[in-house]
Amino acid sequence: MNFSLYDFTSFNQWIDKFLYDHLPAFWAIAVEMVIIGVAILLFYALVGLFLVYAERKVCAFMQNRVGPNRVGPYGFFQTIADFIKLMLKELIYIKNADQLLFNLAPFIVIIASFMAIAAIPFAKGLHAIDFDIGVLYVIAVSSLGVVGILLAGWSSNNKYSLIGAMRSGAQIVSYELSVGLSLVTIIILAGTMQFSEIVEGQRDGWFLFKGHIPAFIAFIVFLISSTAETNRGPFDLAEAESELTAGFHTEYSGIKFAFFFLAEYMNMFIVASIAATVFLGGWMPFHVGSWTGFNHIMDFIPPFVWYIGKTFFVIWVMMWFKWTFPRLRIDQLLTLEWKYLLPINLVNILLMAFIVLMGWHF
Amino acid sequence: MDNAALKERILGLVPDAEFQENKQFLTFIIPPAKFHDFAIILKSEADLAFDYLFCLSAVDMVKYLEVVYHLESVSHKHQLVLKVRTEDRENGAVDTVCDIWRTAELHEREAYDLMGIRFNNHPDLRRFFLEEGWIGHPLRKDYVDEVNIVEF
Amino acid sequence: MNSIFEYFADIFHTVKSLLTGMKVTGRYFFSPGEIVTQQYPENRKTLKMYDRFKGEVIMPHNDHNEHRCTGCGICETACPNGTIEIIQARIDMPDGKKKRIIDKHIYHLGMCTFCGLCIKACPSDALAWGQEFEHAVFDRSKLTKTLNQPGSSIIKDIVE
Amino acid sequence: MSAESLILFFIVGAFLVGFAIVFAHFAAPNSTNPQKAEPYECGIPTEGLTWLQFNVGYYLFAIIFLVFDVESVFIFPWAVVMKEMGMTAFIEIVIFFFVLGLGLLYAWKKGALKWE
Amino acid sequence: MKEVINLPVKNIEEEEYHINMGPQHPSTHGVLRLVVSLQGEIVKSLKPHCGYIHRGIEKMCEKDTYPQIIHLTDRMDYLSAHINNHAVCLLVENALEVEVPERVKYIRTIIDELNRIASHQLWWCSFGMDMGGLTCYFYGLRDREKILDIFEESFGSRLLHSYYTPGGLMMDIHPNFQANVKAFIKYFRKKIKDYDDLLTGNVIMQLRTKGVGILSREDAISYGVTGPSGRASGFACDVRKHHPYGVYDKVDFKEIMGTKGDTFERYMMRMNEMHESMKIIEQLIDNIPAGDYSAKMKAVIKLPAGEYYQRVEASRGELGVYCISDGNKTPYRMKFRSPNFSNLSALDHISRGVKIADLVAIGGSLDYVIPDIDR
Repeated sequence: MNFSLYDFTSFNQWIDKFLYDHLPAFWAIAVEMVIIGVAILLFYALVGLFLVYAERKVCAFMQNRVGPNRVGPYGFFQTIADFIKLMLKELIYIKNADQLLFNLAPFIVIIASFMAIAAIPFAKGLHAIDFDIGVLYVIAVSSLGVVGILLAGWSSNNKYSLIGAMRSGAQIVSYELSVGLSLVTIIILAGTMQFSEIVEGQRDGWFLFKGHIPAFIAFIVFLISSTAETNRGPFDLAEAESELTAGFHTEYSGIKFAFFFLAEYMNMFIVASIAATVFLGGWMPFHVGSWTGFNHIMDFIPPFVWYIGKTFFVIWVMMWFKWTFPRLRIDQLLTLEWKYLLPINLVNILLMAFIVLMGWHF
Repeated sequence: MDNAALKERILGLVPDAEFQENKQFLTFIIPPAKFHDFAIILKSEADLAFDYLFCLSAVDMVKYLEVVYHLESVSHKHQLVLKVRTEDRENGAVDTVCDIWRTAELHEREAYDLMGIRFNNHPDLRRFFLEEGWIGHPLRKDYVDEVNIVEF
Repeated sequence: MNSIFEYFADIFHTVKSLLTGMKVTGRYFFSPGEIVTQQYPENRKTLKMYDRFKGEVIMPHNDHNEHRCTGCGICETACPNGTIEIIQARIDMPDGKKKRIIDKHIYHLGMCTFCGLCIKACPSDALAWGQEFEHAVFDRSKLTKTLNQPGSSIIKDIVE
Repeated sequence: MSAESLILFFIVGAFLVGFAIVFAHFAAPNSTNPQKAEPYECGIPTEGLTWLQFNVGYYLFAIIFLVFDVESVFIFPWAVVMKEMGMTAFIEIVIFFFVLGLGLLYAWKKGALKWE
Repeated sequence: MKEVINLPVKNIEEEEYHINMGPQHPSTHGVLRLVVSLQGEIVKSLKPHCGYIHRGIEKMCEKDTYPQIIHLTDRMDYLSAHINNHAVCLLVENALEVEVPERVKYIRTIIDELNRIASHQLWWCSFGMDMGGLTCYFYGLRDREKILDIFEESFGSRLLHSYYTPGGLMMDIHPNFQANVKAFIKYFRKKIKDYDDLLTGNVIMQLRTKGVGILSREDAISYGVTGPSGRASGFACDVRKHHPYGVYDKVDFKEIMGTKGDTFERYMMRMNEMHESMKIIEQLIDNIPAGDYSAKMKAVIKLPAGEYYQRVEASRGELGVYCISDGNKTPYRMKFRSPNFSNLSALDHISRGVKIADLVAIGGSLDYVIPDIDR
């Protein structure tokens, strides 16, 4: 098998070498940083805008509508128009709000999502930082975003927001655990927490298939609990528009509101990326055992496309959840976690450990 | 119990109830002082069992204000209309029945709000539709509001 | 033991009911033929209202700019909201008598509740429902319309 | 890139938010209206204090969460080496989970997993 | 930093946390204001504040003639406009002892039932939305459009029809009416399965509604909670069965009854009523007798002096019209006993001790329409 065609490692090294050859060391690092910064920023903005558009279209089709179709072809520039509108909207300062925390909250949610993106491998050699504790790092950082929501709800001096913040507190104490434990199941199988090695370990088959039933259960648990982590779908209790008008971001206006919105979509992208990377083989193409011809064709599709395809598939499933199910109640949210997901997870880990022990996995 | 028997029964309970001719319902005018005790009997007696108050209306008959109670028994299916009159337009009061039929609570608040009939012992007698401090009671015949009521 | 069985039965039923729901939305997602949205301003040309559609009250005029309104004012009394105002004029008939005819039939669209009592009440069938429904204007005074066209007259065969 | 460059992501994120807010601050219209600064409560002025002690029903969950979150710190390193250590690791985790599961079962039976 | 940081320390039990739900709130379906006292997430009590869209319909009726009153009743419970019209028409007809043609009775019954289905469809979609499932809203509205199209073709309007007049109808039904109604029933029988799959069978929805907001039979009668909400508690209050009007005495239909009186039961009542309404329409649609579409009425309708009361089954419960006439062409006093008004009075009772999310679900299951309360 030959991945060199789409390997970014050599490209990276070439840029690195080029900069160090022509510039003093400090400036080389600086330029490199700027390049990466701009690239990340662009990527972030593009993904955010596209996801908002995608969600509108997906929910429209599920609801027998056409969705946005006025700005640009098929309404493609609708989110850009909305973004410009939100940029030009007045920022309202709320009386008696805790101004420091009120303004800090959008920073936290956005920064948390940026930090999480840093560890995600988009293609071979195309990741910013390849931690050896990648999985743990992403879990840690992505749960920071909820702190932003908690702060936003608390600082607004609004009763709806406060209840929303309380609910997001309940969510923190529940679903973080399940996200971690369901990933542990795969870590047992992979024997590493480094994302690049996890992907590499799926060269001969995705972990979803390699790990039999426990991997599949872990995938389902991960999907459910990460949907809850991102405050989406049936778990959008902190927002709960029919109960709390807009929950934690009731008082946010203009661009500050937009950042909460953006962060929600980016968090969705991040958890979908993790699901794609850990369970669905990341940027690895889809291979079927001995079908050499088929596998060759699959190899010609660039890894980045594979990665994006898998990620968007997971995102689509999460959107599907959101636009199908009614919202849970707060006590049911906790019951689901503590009485169902957590025990299942624990048993699942044992099962996976047993399978690994016996060598029954592929 | 058919209407004739019911009439006898009620006149037996409240002899000074005034019978009023009406094609549709058996109608009585009850003196306000005896009304509350009578209402309790109406609900509690097994052969009467008027447990469903399906309408409570306040009427301004200019000379007096009137509260009309439409009652039905869910088990016996018989219906009854009671009327209670208060001559005093400003301070006239009728005993509340919201301790007997819970639905009366909001209906009485509405009657107080729009017709100005007070109800004794009502737990929360405030205006219901109009804001606090509204002057007058709009459903009365002598109510004038040159701003909001437009005559064509 | 029984409760453990129930526990797993619960999980099974949950998953089943959730999948049933997802089947519905999933099916619609993949069947764009079921989309019911109408593209409103674009379909103006093909958009046809039903014959009986109550858009506004109009007074039909024939080719000779003649209508059927005698100015009797029954519609004015029939209207519950004071939507219609009739302004009458007196003209001298050839035989020397004075006759009242309609000068202006004023219709306040902004007050109309489309109950249709004026049309039902009209003894000479002078009023009818119009099909126009795009009534939005920036100035409220534009909603006050005069239904009889300028210079119009009554059709000869209408007798009071 | 090394882990230190995480600071770059931090800066880029902060820059994005900061820049946009500053931009909006200058580009957006600004009208002062005391009504606008009121907290939103369906159009009615809010009654009483907003920040007061709040009876949340999940403090017991929070305690159990703490327990499990600390335990999961032990599980992660175990998971990494599980494949290499084999049987020893498996027996260890069975015992570990047994204790953990007993704790959960105890909380469950005690009714700690109920809201209120 | 600020004084607000120094939180006043009080006993938590004493702490009253008031929150306004409404008038500008997504779940009150209109401009109803509920002042909710909370303890954490739990509702301790609530007080309804009404009157945001009070228009004084009862006062306006006192200066309107009887045919003119019809257009005001449209605007009370706008979702069952035809049924409200029906109440006033029946009141006038019974007072004058006018015999209405059979054709009119059939048409009125069919249209009432269609209106009931349309109303329940809108209830279903807004209930789904209250539960957080936004997709329900679009499915419900999509199917409701079909009924509104039928209405529009026959009477020219989609929501506020003023189609009934004392003595008959404004105009005859459209020639396509019967075919369209039959097509709709065929279509809707298929689509209502989606409703069940999407929401009724959904485990989240069932967990959230079963055993929540229980209203006992005694309380339902005492509070005067009628319609599907009352029948869910076992209160047999279907006016169509107990005091038949129209041709309800000639058709075969069940009075849907529940026993538990919780939110889920109230939900199921309406779902089953839609099936029952379709059954009624199917029995009648092919048998509409030929004849006049209106009885001969005098140009000016004057009721003989006296008191009249008329009850009909609106889609949310029993609608009563109480009219005192002094022999003039306008009523002396007109009182509407609107179903939502009584249903609202039970809200405080049944929502004590539930959570905020349940309150929204209970409100959705009681299905209040605010203009009907405010009148």
